[in-house]
Amino acid sequence: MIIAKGLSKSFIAGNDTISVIDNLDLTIDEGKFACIVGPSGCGKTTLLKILCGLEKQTSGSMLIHGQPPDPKKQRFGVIFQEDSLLPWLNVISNVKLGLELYRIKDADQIATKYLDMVGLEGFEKYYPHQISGGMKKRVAIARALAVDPEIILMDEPFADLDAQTRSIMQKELLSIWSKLNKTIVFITHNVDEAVFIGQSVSVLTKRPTKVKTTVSIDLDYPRSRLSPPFISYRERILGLLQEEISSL
Amino acid sequence: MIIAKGLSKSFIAGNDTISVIDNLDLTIDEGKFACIVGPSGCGKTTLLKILCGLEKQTSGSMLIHGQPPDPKKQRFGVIFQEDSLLPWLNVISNVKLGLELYRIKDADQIATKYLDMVGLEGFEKYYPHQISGGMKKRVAIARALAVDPEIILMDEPFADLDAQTRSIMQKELLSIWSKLNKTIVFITHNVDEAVFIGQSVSVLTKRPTKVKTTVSIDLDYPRSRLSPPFISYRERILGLLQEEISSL
Amino acid sequence: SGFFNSPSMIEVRIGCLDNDLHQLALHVAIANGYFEQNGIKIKLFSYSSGPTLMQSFLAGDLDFAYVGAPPAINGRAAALAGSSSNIPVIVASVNLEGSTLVTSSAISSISDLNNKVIGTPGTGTIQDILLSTFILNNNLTVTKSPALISTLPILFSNGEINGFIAWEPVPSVAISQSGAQVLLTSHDLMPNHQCCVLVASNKIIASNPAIVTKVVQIHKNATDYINSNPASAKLIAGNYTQLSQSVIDIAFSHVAYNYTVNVDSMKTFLLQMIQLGTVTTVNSSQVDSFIDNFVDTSYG
Amino acid sequence: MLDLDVTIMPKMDRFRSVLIGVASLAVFVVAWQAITMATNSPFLPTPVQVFQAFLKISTIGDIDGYTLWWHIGVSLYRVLLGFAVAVITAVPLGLLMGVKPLVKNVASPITEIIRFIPPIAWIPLSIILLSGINRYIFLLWIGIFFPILLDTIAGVKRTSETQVNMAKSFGADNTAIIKKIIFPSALPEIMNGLRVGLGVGWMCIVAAEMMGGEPVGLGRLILKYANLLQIDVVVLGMVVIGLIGLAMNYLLLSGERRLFKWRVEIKA
Amino acid sequence: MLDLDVTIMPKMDRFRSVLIGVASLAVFVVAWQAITMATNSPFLPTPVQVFQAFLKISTIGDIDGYTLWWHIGVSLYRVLLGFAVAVITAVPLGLLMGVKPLVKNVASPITEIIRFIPPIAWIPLSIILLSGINRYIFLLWIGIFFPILLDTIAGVKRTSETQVNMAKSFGADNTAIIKKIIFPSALPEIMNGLRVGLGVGWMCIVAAEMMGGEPVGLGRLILKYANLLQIDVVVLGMVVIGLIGLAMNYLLLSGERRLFKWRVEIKA
Ligand SMILES: Nc1ncnc2c1ncn2[C@@H]1O[C@H](COP(=O)(O)OP(=O)(O)OP(=O)(O)O)[C@@H](O)[C@H]1O
Ligand SMILES: Nc1ncnc2c1ncn2[C@@H]1O[C@H](COP(=O)(O)OP(=O)(O)OP(=O)(O)O)[C@@H](O)[C@H]1O
Ligand SMILES: [Mg+2]
Ligand SMILES: [Mg+2]
Repeated sequence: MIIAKGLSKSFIAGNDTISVIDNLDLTIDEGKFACIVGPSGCGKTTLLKILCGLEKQTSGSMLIHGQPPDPKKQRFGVIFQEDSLLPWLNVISNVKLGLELYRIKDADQIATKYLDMVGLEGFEKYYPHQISGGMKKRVAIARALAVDPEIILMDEPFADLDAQTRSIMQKELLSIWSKLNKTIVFITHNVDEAVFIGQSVSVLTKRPTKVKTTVSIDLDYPRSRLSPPFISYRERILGLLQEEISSL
Repeated sequence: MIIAKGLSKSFIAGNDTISVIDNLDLTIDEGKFACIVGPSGCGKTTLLKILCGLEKQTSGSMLIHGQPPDPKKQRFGVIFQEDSLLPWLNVISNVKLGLELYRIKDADQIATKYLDMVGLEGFEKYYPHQISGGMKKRVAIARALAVDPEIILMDEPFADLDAQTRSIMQKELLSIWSKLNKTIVFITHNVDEAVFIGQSVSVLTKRPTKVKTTVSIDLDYPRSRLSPPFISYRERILGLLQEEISSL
Repeated sequence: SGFFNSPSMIEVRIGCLDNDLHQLALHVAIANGYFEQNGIKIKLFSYSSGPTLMQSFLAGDLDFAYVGAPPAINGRAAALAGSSSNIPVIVASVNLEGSTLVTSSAISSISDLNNKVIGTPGTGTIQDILLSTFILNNNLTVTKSPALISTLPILFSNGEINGFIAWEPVPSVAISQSGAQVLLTSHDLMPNHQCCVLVASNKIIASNPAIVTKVVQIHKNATDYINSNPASAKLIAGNYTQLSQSVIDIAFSHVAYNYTVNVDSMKTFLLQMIQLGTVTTVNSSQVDSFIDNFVDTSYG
Repeated sequence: MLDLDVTIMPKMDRFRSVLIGVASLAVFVVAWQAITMATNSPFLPTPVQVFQAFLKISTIGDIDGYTLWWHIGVSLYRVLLGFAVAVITAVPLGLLMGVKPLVKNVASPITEIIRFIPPIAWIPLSIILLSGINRYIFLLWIGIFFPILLDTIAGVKRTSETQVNMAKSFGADNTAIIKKIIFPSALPEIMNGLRVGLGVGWMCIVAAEMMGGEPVGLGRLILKYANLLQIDVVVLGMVVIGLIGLAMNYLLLSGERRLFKWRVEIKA
Repeated sequence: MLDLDVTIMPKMDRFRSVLIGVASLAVFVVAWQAITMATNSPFLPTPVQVFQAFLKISTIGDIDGYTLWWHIGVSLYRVLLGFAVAVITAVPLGLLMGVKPLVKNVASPITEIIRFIPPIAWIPLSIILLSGINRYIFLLWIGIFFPILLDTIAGVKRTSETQVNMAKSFGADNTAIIKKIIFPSALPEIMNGLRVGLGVGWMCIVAAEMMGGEPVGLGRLILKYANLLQIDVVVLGMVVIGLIGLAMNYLLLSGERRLFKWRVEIKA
């Protein structure tokens, strides 16, 4: 159970203060697949960093099971927006990194298992520069999942994939989620993707951001992109988002 | 009129010879908006480089109005896949670059006109690092158009834009094309985009590549993404492409 | 001094060594205004070692130089072996003797030098040759430690070397600052040996012999001044070496200011240098003619 | 800037870091004074003695009557001349070596051996081969040339192929490509080479002036007083060389910052 | 690799470039022989004379009986000792200065002034303060320390914030972040600093050995024969220093290439 109450965050850049998040409220129940969409630069990544304790809010509260987030006490599986693989480690060592930091035994075995899960068996010894962007993202996903996190946080994980690969990855992620049954917070700017994958889609306002509306997507999995309710969810959320972009 | 006949291209990498294009035939009539789609890494960019004389074919012929391509004799407007702005020049100087290289007079005035056309009035003095990825692509488009090219070649120009901006840019490009009436060769891996924008869509095979099929899109502009013929064109081309990807 | 800068003044380029008490005559001549009085404006070049000075001389930078006999010999030998157009000619002596081997008090006899480390101001210097010959003649085992001249007193006071041989005033500095004792003077090693010489370039000799005569005369006058007015000469020495009169008093007792060249000792040096391998282009049968042609004291 | 524990505000931060720097220097000087007073060696001057030497040399002059400013001026003149010659030779050669593999193949075996021969080792040859100011210029050139050459080549190599292709697609010839793309693109590396080279040249001045001859120059000042065993002036010379080197580096660096605002990395 | 006119095939290319290099060196040596024979100066040895000097010094030994190999060995020993001390001091300080602004603020005013003082200028002080091998180590350390320090700091600064955040998101503490992220990420820059530092150290050996003391070392060999005006041995010493510098650089560079295969840029 993730509860943000009156959450605000501002940065000091030079002599200016930039308010990025302003009085944001958000609740995500355990085991849910929650999507967050919002205009570019609104503060999505900042929210995610607060969610896993990498940034501290300026005011308000962010609680996970009643505790402020701290990766030294709780386990997160974070998939960052940018490439976060270590280029000097091969694929399997990259996956083992989180396991080693948490001093989890049988790191090799666990890492192999999760690499298989994301379809990268056989690529253990490859270095990041030898695999494609999509494969890199899958390694990052395996690394995040391998530590058996309580909460998975994903920041536009499929942004740099082509449509075909993206659609395959979305399906794979859904099947992993249904197996593991973890809470997933999934940030994207792709409304189509959010409606396809999430149980709820929270639309953020432009910066300083807060939650504009949370739309609950009451469709069974697997969803069809051409079904009328899918299209109507999509149009509705696109419309909400458009209001934010055009008022920039 | 662009005519490729039996075009082949191979590269020597270390001790290996990689065949990238193999016996490719392609004809594009003057003034047409031709899209090219193909699996990632098949050889699309290589084809484009041959089209504007940056690479020489290994065998076969590529003729533009009966001449082998040579940017010193013909004028191309090339929009490269990667960011090709010069970071040390501001936006207007970047647009003027092509004009200066061709020693075209009134460079300032022309550059301003094309910057306005791509909606960047007011950003003349900005440096590339101060504008967003989408704006950079628009500067590159303005630079390419400013030299009044006979042929415009675009290599996945909208790949790094979010869906909303991408859709706006597609419409803008169509309106520029209808005004200028130039031949455009538009490379993309996004089938939706190709069907939305092109008069024809050539599907390339996997590497070594040739043209698998050229589908002529007989739909009036502006096109609706939700219309049944649009969806059926899309599904058909996606299917053709899928054959190539799954046989990789 | 702009007053003297009239076109009638002739400029000559003179090289000397940094901080060298042997070359006091030059500094006396400058301080007493001898050059100006003779219509000569001098441009002084200063070097930290004789070999560097000689390289510069042979390259044509200098008309005259105050320099030690061995670098001068080396320089002439090298110049004659090739086709260098700047050949040094000795026109006067600057001083005789003047090198001192100082040691710690633990070394009181020659045999005590065995298995000790003795500093020198570098390969090919007069002190290096004196010491090497002395070691050979006395069958001693001594490790020579070549170093920058200015560092010898420090190495000595640190106890890294047991003593050193150098030109004045450096040994006297060690005597007054670090309790060094004189073990041997030049006089003990080779009585009355030639030390520094005044050389002129063959070019200036050919083009302007009158100026050579004037410079040699100035040099002789300055040398006479030192010997007849030691007290004022010591003050001049104190000015350019920045040393106290007590150190200069010690140093003075080790140097003989004399403008007459000791040709025999030059021949001995050259022979020793050939034996030690520091001169390779002259053989022992050529020693006499080499030195006789080298020294020309007919000026002044 | 990477920083594991950002705890204070940027503005305060800047002020605080200057304060800490000044305090650190003060502690250093006080410690130096304490240690040298305690050892009381004639060869270890205290900062106060060095300051007195500064007053003396900068007003009255050294034993030959040349003031500190004269020494500084002459050394700067020599370094800047050597620097100018090095820039004029190294930048065009670097551009050529970067662009034409043939030139690189011909030149690099020779430059690669020569670049590891230190300037001091060239002193005997430079005395023999050259005279007057040319000798200084040569020795400084030897020190400055290689950093500039290597950085220019590196800059050329880092030119983006896409940018070159872009220019070619507008029909640019080789001259235009070098002028419009390669040179401006390599300029940050070239400027970096200039800065490093000037620093190296400044450090070579002691070696160059050691060969002797004319009695002025900071290197000569150090040697004169090292010969006189007056270490206070030696240390003064060292401090002056260090400070001027620092100042030149700072000037060029802030010039670079201004020139390359477009280069986001430089702020790192 | 950027190359305006790629006309030949990679394999041929490599062979050809070695051939051109060898030819270029040969032309250089022949030109040297021709010029020195024409000038016939005793101070400009021909390559043949230098080779004869090589034969003599490497078999019979120098004027004090030490062979070339002995000189090389002693110089290498000194440089490697100085290098080791510089690595041990510069890398940890650089990591600390990169990570902790406080350490940087305290240390940098002092390091920034000292780094522009050339090793030769330290000779008088090093003689006073140190003795024996420590003096050589100190002078070489002064030369080697700063390239390593600056490159280590630069390496730390270039660490990706995302990678650090990633480690933090797995609960990593500062020690783990330095060990797992910052150090490996800065390693290419550190290795680069080591290579540059070793090159600088090797070039400082002439300065270090000039202060004297022991009669062996390549720098001393050069000085001995410069004093004797036997320039053939001086040039021999220069060539040997140049070649060994080149070889050390090449060894470290190929080590880097092997170690950093993951780093695509290094191939540029
Ligand atoms: N450390 C920081 N210092 C100052 N400003 C910051 C900092 N981090 C983020 N910002 C600012 O906060 C705003 C939101 O940034 P954030 O990365 O959260 O956006 P986002 O919604 O993730 O955007 P995108 O869709 O482009 O990823 C931006 O305007 C950014 O400039
Ligand atoms: N200069 C080159 N040397 C060797 N191989 C090359 C070279 N240029 C391209 N290739 C190879 O040719 C193939 C096709 O490359 P190309 O860039 O044309 O693909 P693409 O279709 O544009 O791919 P993408 O969709 O990723 O942009 C790739 O396998 C690439 O490795
Ligand atoms: Mg973001
Ligand atoms: Mg491509």
